[in-house]
Amino acid sequence: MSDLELRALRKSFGSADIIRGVDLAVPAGERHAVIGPNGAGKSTLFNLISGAFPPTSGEVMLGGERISGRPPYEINRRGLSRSFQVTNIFHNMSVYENLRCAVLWSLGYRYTLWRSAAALKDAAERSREVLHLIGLDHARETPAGLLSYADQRALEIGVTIAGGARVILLDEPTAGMSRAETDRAVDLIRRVTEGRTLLIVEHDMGVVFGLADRISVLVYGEVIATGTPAEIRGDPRVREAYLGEEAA
Amino acid sequence: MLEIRDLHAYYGKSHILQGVDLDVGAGEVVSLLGRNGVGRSTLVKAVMGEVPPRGAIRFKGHWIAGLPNHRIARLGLGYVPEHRDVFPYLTVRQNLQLGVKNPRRPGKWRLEQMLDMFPNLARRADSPAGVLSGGEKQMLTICRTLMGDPDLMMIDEPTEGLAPLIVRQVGDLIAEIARAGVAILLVEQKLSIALDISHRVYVMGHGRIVFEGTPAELRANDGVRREWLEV
Amino acid sequence: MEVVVFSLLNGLLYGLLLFMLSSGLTLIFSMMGVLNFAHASFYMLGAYLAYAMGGQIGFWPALFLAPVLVGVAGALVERYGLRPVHANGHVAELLFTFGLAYLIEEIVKLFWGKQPVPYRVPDVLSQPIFTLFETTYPAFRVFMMVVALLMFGVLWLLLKRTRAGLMIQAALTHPHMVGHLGHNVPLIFMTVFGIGCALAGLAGVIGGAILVTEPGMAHSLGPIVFVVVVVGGMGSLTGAFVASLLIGMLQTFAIAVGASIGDLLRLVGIPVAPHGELTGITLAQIAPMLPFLLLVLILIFRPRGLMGARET
Amino acid sequence: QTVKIAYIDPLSGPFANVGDQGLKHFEYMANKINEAGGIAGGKKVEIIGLDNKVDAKESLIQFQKAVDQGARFILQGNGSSVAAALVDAVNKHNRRNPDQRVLFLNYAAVDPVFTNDGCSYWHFRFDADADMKMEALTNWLAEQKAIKNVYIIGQDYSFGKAVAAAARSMIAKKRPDVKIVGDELHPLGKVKDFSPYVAKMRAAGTDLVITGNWGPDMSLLVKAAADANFNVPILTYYGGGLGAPTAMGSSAVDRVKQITEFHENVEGAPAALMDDFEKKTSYDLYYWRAKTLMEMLKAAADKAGSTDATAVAAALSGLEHKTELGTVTMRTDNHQLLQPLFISTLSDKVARTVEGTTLGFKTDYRIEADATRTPTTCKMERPS
Amino acid sequence: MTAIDRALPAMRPVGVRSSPLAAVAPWLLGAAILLALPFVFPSRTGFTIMNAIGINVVFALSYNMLLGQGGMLSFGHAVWFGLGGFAAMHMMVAIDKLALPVPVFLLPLVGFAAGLLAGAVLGWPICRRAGTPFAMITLGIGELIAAAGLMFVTVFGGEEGIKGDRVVGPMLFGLDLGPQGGVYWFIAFWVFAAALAMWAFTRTPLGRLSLAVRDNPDRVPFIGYDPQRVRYLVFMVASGFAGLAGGMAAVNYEILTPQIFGALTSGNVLLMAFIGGLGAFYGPILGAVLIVLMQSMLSDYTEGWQLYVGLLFMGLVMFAPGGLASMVEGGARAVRRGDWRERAPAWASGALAFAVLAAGIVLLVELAFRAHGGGALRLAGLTLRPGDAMGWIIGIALVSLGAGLLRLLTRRGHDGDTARPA
Ligand SMILES: Nc1ncnc2c1ncn2[C@@H]1O[C@H](COP(=O)(O)OP(=O)(O)OP(=O)(O)O)[C@@H](O)[C@H]1O
Ligand SMILES: Nc1ncnc2c1ncn2[C@@H]1O[C@H](COP(=O)(O)OP(=O)(O)OP(=O)(O)O)[C@@H](O)[C@H]1O
Ligand SMILES: CC(C)C[C@H](N)C(=O)O
Ligand SMILES: [Mg+2]
Ligand SMILES: [Mg+2]
Repeated sequence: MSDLELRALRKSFGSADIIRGVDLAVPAGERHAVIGPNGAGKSTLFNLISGAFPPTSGEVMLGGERISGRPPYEINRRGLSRSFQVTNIFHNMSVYENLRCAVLWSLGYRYTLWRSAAALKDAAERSREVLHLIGLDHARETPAGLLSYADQRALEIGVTIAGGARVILLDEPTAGMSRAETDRAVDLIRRVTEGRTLLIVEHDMGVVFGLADRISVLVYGEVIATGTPAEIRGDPRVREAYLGEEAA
Repeated sequence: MLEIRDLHAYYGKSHILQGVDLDVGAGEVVSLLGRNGVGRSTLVKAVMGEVPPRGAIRFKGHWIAGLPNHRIARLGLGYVPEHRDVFPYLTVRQNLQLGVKNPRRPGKWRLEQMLDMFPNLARRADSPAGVLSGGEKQMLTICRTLMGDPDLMMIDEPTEGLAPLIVRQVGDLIAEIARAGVAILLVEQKLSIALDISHRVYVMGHGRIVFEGTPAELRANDGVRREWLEV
Repeated sequence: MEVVVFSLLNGLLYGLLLFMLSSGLTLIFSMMGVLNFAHASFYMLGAYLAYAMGGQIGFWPALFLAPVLVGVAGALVERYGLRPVHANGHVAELLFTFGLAYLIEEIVKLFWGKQPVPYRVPDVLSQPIFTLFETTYPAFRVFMMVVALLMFGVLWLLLKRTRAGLMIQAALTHPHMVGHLGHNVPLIFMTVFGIGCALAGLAGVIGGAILVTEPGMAHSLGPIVFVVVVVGGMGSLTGAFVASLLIGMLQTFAIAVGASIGDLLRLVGIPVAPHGELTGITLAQIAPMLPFLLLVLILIFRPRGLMGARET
Repeated sequence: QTVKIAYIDPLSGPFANVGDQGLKHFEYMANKINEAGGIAGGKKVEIIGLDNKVDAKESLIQFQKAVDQGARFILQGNGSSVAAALVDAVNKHNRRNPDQRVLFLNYAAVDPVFTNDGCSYWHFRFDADADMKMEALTNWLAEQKAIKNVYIIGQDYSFGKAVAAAARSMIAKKRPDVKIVGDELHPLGKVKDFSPYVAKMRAAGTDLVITGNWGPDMSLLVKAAADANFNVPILTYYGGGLGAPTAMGSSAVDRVKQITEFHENVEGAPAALMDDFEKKTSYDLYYWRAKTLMEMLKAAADKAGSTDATAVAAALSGLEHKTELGTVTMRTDNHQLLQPLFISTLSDKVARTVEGTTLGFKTDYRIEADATRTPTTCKMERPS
Repeated sequence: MTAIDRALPAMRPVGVRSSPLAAVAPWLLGAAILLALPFVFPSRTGFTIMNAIGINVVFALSYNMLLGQGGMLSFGHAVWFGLGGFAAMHMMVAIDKLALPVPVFLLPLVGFAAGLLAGAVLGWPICRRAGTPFAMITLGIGELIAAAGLMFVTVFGGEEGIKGDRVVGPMLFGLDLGPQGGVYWFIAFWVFAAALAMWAFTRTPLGRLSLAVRDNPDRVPFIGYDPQRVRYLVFMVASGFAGLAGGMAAVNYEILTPQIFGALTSGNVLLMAFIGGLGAFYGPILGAVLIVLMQSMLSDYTEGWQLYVGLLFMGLVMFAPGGLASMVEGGARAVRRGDWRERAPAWASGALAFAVLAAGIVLLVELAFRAHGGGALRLAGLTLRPGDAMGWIIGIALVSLGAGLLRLLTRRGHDGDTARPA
């Protein structure tokens, strides 16, 4: 049964229709990539799913229950977490603090104000795991704002997955990375999303084809094709609308 | 046109640029390659004075190290920073208008022209730039700088987050800008374009220039490529 | 009838005075985002300078010179005081102006003492200009209204015609980027701040003569100017204008009506004791707090203010 | 050694100028006494100015400080609100520290309560209270048959309320025919423009205004009236000083009346003193009672041969004293000073002008000290 | 207004991994100081001022919860201080009138409850906004309550305020609250308790989250938290502690007036917190000490004290934006790194320059104040009259010298030297 499902999803800002009826079903544990031209509506789609703003019509189902229209924090508590295209972390806080804040709710601490955060063994442990997973042990106490771009992107992913969400949305995680960093990032993503449902937006075809089980192509707010990497590569419309000659 | 000699730059205590020499001739397209975090952005930032530079920087015969950035810009040095600094509350059109240095003496690049070149921007001309898609922001920043018609443009990661098709477009645009006689210092990740459009390339590693030559020479030189660019 | 007319006139007058005061702040606060708590102090400075110069060179030259001087003072403050502080953000700026307010008040006391000074307008202006129900209306008040309207017009053009507005807005989020595009951000900020202060000064030249010129005058007008700007809506001159008039009218009419809360309740059919603690309070007494009530309500229900472009 | 006297009044904020004026008066008078050889056998007196911003709480902080610095005499006047707090504080203090008692010498806070239900043995008032003054004003009103509609406006605190109450009851008694067309209280020191109030007064057909306003509240009121040339007579408590004259134009002439224990054109006012005072302080001599107070303090101390509060208090209560304007007496039953009062009118034809204007006051009436006596409900417990 | 948040120095993750001893040490020190003070300053004046400081320490710390922790710039914190105070005051009166068996010693708890409650009620609409709108709402609420305070005479006592007597009801720990000295121990106890509680708060999950909200509120909803809710809770707690401080004030002063709600009080606490330094937990404590001392003592020495206060604020904001705390931190770091010897000269010369500058300014100001009416200025033997030029010349000389020195030092501070091959 599909973990994340979009039904006739629409979004318009004023007169501009950005998402024009998207249907999409991502089975549990699938790594699903969304590609498409700039301005096609990929990030908007993520914003709708994660609750940044409500859809104009249509609905989003998470594990069979309707989440569209709910505030982002509730959606996140239901096990869906997303990263941002423009790095969006807590710049003045240490890397470790970034992660610890990200795990607190999932461990059920909510708005606790009678226990010291430092004393929460499980939180500390989980944070350390993630810290190690994204390979930033050396920068534990560094204010996130001072990390190199690549490291900030890594932390972005860390913060996103720390809460142990079942469904992960990543928006262009490798944008602006050199080949070397990109490969590291892909490797990281593969590891952290092991056994989870992943929805990823990328412009780097290397990453997309390397990572995705299935791919959807979004063009001007509509999914023009969904299929395996092979199918997509073959699809003439996709070449014409998006890939150009490169993928050949 | 732009001469950089023994340039050093620091972030607090960490010594990022460790004596960089670099030249860009008039009308020349030069690419600056290297892995993440080696200091390419820092280099261009230092030129614009966003990071306090130590060393000698000369542009069109003026010593510009330490000048306020608006003076540098007015000398004809354009800069497109990484990470898309659009003015979120202004409309796309207003963003472009601010690119113009002096409304009374508009340069060779016209607003309409820009909008034609990028239909995405045309469509959003009057919505606040903050809502633009990642790629659209990228295009906007390039066009905006172009509006001030610079003689040399330093572009940091122009193709970051662009769809393959657009990447080509941007490549073409840069080529066209160059054809219009504007020199270009290009900070890039994507070897493909960089090597296609540039006359000379520098490769940077750990705050130093580790290779200088023509694209052809770089293609030939596996050693450098393997050590400083690929895994 | 009579009361209504005069309340209208007085409301208009007070409103316009408020606008003169806040127009400068609209530039400084809602465009540059500086919480300038010394704004009213520049207003006071204007009044005292006009008084001092008026003695030497006469009212009319002072009317122009005083604001200019205040403007220059403001520009200097921006250049050597606020600019270095700016990097540390708004709270720092705010505290700086806090201190500045103290400073200006003390300096005023140093030069002119703690007593109110006899700041008078030339006789031409103190002549009654027209008479309504045997109340004369001094020419000066009319003159003030004219000046206020002029200020509004000029500012409006200034903001429409120049790109300064755009640059400032852009610089608020990305100062460096604006610089990279070849615009001299510091200069713009200094100029705008100076103009803002000059406007406050002008308000002082006039307000000082209508009200009383004394060291406490800044203190007493302090927060209300912020109310005007915020209620009007950040970055909206027209908003500030409307808000000023609204508040002016609101307060004068509250006083004119003079009914007690009890009376009002009884009007709407709720019978209550006439002189209870709460019901005995008259609108006149409440008048001074109405602007702040308005402020709170606006911010809760319409945070962008009456005509604000963006949410504060 | 020196006898410290703490002066607790506003020295900053909207009422700063009022407080400063008082301070200068007492400092000047203190100097005179010191030059004349001090009190209680050669002790010098020293005035310590402490700023209370007309805030009761702040005043108590300053009171603490005063006592800490060894002051045993407290001067205060600006604001019956503050005075109320001080009376209470002094009582508490003298109860808790019988060995370092303190006297409260009140030179201007005229809410009658301090010499009636709220009276204290440790409190002495040297200004006529609101009722005494209102008696005089209403006596004048009683003869003005032309006046039919009276408008009362005051500051919203005990003093303003006291004035209003007195006016209402006394007018009802002396001029039942007069209509009170307005009875208004406005926040203390917050109103910036009184035009709306003036408009109201005019609309109500007012032909006499009675107000106890002081400081900016007074000056702004008369100014607004002048601007709207609203030319009815105004009976004031403080029209003669504290910044008010500066604010009123010549249009106020013959209309603004005040009830005080002194003004510079009173017959018998010592010209030399006034000149010297103006020269030294750049203020007019306004608080005549400052002189009276200091002289009586000296007299009491000398009589008691000590500056201990308890002793001085005993000597002070019931003390008689001669001044240039006549003999004054400190009532024993409620520690209220009885002194001659004057009703005077603003005029442009006077010998001495005020606050650098061309205007000054000329006497209409003199009310003898005894005539000002009012019944009191005071029952004070005296130290055994 | 992200600008406000941007403005704030990052609050260090207080001793995230520091050893328990390191965490306890400062508190032992604090307790020691509190115990020692009365013996160092045994005078009445000493107690009066120390009590005032104690109250403001708690008040300022509670304010820093808002600004330093939650990034909420409030111009109305006096409201909670005042409401807490009045609640306690009325309780005090009740204890007297109804002879309740409640020890006055515990009144701060009443204040806390009142502050918390008020914060919960009014805070609900207020916290719907952040940034400048929040700041402006608090400004409005402050003025509103201040004005209303004067109207509801039975609750707030109008201009006269509400008076109480603290030597009523049962004694606790046999402590007589009559004399100032007795009150000191009461204050000291609550200062310590409140500070400890507030420090603990910064360590709780909510405390940490509030930092995150201050830093980047837009990201918070995507890690499962509702930023508005976080702000609201922090706001409530801060209001509570402000109320507690108010309760302490009620007992100490035995009178409260509606002025307490005024912008002055709110402005003061903002100053204390910022001057002290928002970056460190103890910052506001330093601020409270400095400002109370200035306000209660400076005015005794000079007529122009407010002028100095103004200059000081401007100076501090310009040269020590991190507040007093940042200076302390700087010193501590240098000592830890052990390079304080190298830095000492720079500091010394800086201090010297400041001293010279200050001396000059003071001289000029004092002369100016004496210019009309005042007598001569006597210091260190020589007598300067505003009349003759001497004093002025010296003053100006000192000022220019000091300023010059400072410029020189700051110059050397910057590494802006850009080589220009000839
Ligand atoms: N709030 C908004 N108001 C108006 N238009 C908007 C808004 N948000 C997004 N848009 C528009 O919707 C379109 C889709 O934006 P989106 O960010 O989803 O594109 P994208 O697919 O992520 O592109 P990219 O790959 O460049 O990030 C863009 O043209 C953008 O201008
Ligand atoms: N604000 C900063 N403070 C401290 N260190 C920084 C800062 N910005 C960058 N750095 C460090 O400087 C080094 C160079 O940064 P720079 O941005 O120039 O790298 P780059 O070559 O542009 O690579 P990329 O932009 O692809 O990440 C990085 O290692 C980074 O960690
Ligand atoms: C100084 C005086 C004007 C004070 C006023 N009489 C009062 O009792 O409040
Ligand atoms: Mg996107
Ligand atoms: Mg870079």
